[in-house]
Amino acid sequence: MPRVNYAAPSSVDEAVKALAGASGLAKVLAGGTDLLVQLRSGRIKPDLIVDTKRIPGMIGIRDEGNFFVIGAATPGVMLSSHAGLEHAWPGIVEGADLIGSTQIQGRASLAGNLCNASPAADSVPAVIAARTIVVIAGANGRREAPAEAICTGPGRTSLATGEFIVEFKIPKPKAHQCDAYLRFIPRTEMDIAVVGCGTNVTLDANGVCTDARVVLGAVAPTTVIVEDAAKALIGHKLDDATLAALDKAAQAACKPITDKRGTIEYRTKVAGVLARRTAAIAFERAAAR
Amino acid sequence: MSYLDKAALKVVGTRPIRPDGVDKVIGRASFGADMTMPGMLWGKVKRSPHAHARITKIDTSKAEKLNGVLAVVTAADFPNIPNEEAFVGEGPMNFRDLSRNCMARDKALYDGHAVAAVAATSSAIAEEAVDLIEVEYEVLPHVIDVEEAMADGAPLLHDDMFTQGIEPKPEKPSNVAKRITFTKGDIAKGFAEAELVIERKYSTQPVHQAYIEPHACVVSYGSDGQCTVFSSSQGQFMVRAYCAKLLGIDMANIRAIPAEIGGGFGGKTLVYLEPVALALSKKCGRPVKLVMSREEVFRGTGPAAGGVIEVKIGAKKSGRIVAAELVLKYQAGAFAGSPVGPGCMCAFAMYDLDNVHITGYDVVSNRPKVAAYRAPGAPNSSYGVESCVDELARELGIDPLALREMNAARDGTKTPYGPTLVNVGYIPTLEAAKNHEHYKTKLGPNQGRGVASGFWFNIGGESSASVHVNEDGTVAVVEGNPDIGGSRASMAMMAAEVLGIPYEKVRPVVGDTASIGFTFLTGGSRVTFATGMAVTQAAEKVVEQLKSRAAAIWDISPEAVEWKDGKAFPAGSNAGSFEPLSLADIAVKSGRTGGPITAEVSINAQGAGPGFATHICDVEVDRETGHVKILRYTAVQDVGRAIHPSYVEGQMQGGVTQGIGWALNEEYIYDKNGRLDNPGFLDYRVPVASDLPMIETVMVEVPNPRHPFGARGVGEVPIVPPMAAVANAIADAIGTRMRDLPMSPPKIRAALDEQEPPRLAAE
Amino acid sequence: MSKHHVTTTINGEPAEYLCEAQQTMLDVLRDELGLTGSKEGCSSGDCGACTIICDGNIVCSCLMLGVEAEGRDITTIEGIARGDELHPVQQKFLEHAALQCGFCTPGLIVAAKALLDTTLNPTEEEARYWLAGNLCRCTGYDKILRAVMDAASVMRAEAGR
Amino acid sequence: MPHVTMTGIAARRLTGGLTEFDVEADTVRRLITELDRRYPGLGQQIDESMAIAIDGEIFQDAYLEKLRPESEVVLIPKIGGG
Repeated sequence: MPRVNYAAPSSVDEAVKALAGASGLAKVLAGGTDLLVQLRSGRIKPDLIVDTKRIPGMIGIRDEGNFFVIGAATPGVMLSSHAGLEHAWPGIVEGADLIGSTQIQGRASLAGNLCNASPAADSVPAVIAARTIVVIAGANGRREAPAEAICTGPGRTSLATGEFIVEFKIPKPKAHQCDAYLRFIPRTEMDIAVVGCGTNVTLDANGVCTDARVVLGAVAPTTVIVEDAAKALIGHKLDDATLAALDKAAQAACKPITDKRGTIEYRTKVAGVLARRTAAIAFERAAAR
Repeated sequence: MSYLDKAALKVVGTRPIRPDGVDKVIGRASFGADMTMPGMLWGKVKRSPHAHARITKIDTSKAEKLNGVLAVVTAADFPNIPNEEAFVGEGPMNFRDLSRNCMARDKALYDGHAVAAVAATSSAIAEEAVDLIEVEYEVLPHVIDVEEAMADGAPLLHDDMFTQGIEPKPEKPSNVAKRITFTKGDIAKGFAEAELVIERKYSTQPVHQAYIEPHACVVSYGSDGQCTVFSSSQGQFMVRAYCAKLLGIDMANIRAIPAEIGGGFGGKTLVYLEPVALALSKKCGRPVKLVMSREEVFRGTGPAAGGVIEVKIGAKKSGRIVAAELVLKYQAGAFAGSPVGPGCMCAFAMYDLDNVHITGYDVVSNRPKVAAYRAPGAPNSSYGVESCVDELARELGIDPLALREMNAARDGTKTPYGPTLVNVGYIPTLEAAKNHEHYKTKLGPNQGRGVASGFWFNIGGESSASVHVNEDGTVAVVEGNPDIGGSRASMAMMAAEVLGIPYEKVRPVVGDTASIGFTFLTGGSRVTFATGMAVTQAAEKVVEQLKSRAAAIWDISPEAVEWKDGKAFPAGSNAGSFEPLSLADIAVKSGRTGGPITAEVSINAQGAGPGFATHICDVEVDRETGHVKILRYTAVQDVGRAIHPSYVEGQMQGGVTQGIGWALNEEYIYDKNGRLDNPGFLDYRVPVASDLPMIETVMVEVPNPRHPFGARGVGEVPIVPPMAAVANAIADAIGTRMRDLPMSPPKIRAALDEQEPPRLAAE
Repeated sequence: MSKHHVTTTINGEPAEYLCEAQQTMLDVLRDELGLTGSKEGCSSGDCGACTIICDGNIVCSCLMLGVEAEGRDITTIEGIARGDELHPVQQKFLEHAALQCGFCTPGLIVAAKALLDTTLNPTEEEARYWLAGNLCRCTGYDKILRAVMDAASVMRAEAGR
Repeated sequence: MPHVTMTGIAARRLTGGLTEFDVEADTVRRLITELDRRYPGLGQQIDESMAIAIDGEIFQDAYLEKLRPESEVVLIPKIGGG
């Protein structure tokens, strides 16, 4: 096996330089829970691994006024133990918490989950549904992008060579705004989502939806923001007719494949089910604040 | 002697801590991959990426030239073994097939089939070298499904395979290795009398034993021809026998040392790596370690057979079954030898039937060669039969336990496979289930309850044990069975009971092939029964010696000495008046009374009593996703006598859980090229802790008179009922019968969609 | 490419080793340091047999590089007992017969110990989900859960004293 | 005289299809010897692949086992396990 080089830079600039100066394939190591599996199986053969965890700010959650700022390498366990974040966005925390086992939670990060670019990534739908901004560092300095702009297809991202995610800026919820995430798996743990759904809603004082984002995972090459599902919710309370319209919109947005984790037919049906169930939870949570 | 009076027992029936326990909770126990040898190399196996291909050329020259590579082997480095069958592992084994399974010769027969191996100074170099071995294949059409493999025109795996059991011998080769039949009574007459006939087809999938420890060994092949094999297996004597046969080595030149074994369930009753590692070691003169990755375990080892089960049952309206017919088509994998025989024999063994006809087919296809898995053969056929019996009970409106009781096998029942049952405890399991509080609880919406029963023969066989009294009065027990689930504890308990000393004074050891007499492997639920019998007899021989030594000390006749509570007493006042002598008192003087006190017993244990079980399962079905939650599970089993009840319960709970996995989610997924698409624990979905409730156990004790303590094998029958119990519970919950395993969420949702349009779905 | 020199703490003791970048922490523990109590069951993070504690969090040592241990605090199964006194989780595993083959046991004990470091009042359901990343094929988890819950009650009693 | 039944069909080709026999024998060894005398090759077949159930209890490789005149003897496939 060709040998790999390893660097653990202590600043963003150093990391950028290391990535830019690499001969051949350079991979960023945050939690490593996907990277090491790929390395071990021989699916990727990097020449350089850049461990970003020793860069200040890469691990941790900061409360910055209108945003929660989450370091890109922050492990899942820190998200679920952050009371402020969990209260604000239970759906985001639920999604992150569903990535793998407790052991995986000790390592796996939002950035890794996003950049692994699997359409089934559990943390991604709720992060996108909350209109999260991603901060990216690269040779040309920093830039910001909406979270949904990162993944462009299975295993592919919009990050340029040498770029990496530094942090996530998640807007704080407005009044009567909340979210939920559910996924379906055959067991109760340890599976990749057959379908995932993150739903983020804002209600008025009467419980009528004024804004919504419904994001499906594992039903297309990338996560899908289902505009028609949001339309089905906005202007309505969550009655049976609204749920039926939501279900229909969610199913209509699905362009899944049949693989070892699910069939086209099954994924499509379950997408509708999860859209309804997450909406019910998100409405209840939003109404309660 | 017999120790069937439970009230008189002091050690047997208690729950002491296992002797090897501390080593296993602090990480000190040495499993297959934990051993090293000086100068050891790392081996790696190259495997076929094709399901079926002729190997036209293997070029190892580039790999051999890589710095750090010391040996490369292919089939050319192994003797070409003739077609010869023997009973060494679990079931008849054809040595030619086994040799070719360890290393493909001429053809690769499944994705993952070993085609070459290397040994190098590091695992990284070995991996690199494997990639440098160039194999040219002529890819052949392949077949995965059992019925497709049986069809005319299916790709043939073996040109020389002609179906056995058909007269006259077929003229054309076939993938059907064997056809067997069992007949009792007159099936046509039976069905003519039936008032209701139910005929159904069911299917099961091959499943992996999924022991958490991958296969591993460390071996050395000395220049003097003497070999050491340290490996994780269900039997060191099995490893020795297979390595000797496959490589042409005298058994005396192989010392097989049993590592601690990280699970087997039947899957480690044959060899994969050991002969390959020995061939590598022979070639380079250095010790070699070979360890499988999880992917290799899935692609190259196991699984248990899956298959098709066609059941036809005829009954009177009273519920009395008057005719039963069964056709089994079992997957054997790439080489003949599915457990279709026991599948046939166990299928109706729970029932007292007059008219039965059973046909079984052993079918090869381009999958790994099947290995034994807990009650091999029985879970598949029982899933079909116990589902069909449940359908019958529902159709007739009879309680399923009552229907079973009406038709239950009992002492005097002549089984469909011939023998008349004696000393069996099936009906007590039905009664215990019926009377259990679980069976009476109410169920909520979308919840259902199912019951099912199961049978397994259990086996005895050859076992050796020795008992040595140490100078200080403690005792060593040496046995020949790897301890796969606490058997050291049972051995020590039985020895302590016979000797009348505390359990802690007895230390058991699992011997290597040079330090204890031949012992058949750990399998067939035989260890506590057969090896326990050997230990008991050896301990009894020691007691006889202790009595004669006490007699020598007292200078009286040995017949005048009694052994009680670990001490020698004069047998009555005529024998003389002496203070009792403890085992320790006698041990310290053993040199003066004739030398060390020790006994070894080797036996071929006969009369292993069969095991019956009845299970109750409650489920809840999510009608929108098809997800099944196991709400409650109770396993009732006739265990004969529980030597260490905790480990008996553990066998029941583990078997149930494996059965639940088989029922709900476990399956092999192949792509169109016949490559395994889920060779890992991510997508081969064994149950995890959060999937399950506590597994309740009820141990019914109908002692087996053949065993000194009344023990029966307990390890296998627990996996027999669960698939039907779960299926019957699902049918109760949703009103639809799932006849194909696994009963995974997509299948259940599809079944529900056929039933009625889903509520709230888009119109 | 030269090997990396790593200085770290393992089971409370200073440790130093050389490793290549692609070697996992599990490779380092087993092959370089002789700590074979952590087991390799899958090398993909799906079985939990290689579970260790790194800076207070349980991780799969097969999904961590050896070089990442620099300056960290690592606990393996070999460091769970306090000297010759077993941790309550270890003791309860023995008393409840919560192991059959014993191969998954080190990972389960490390994970369960970490759970009880977090809370002494887990519900059975919480414990089941916490341990869902530790596969056991022998026991059906029943006795494992009983052992963990019993260990929690022992530790609660100890803490209350 | 013990009555012997052979189930399964593996050995039927050796007996011309017969599956039931009365055999004068008081041990398993003598039973097998007599069957092999009648049907050459059947002895080896029994040794290699069959178990013997005597009055309901299954014996494997048990030459020494005693038979009673009224014993029910059934030759069945050998049994392994997992």
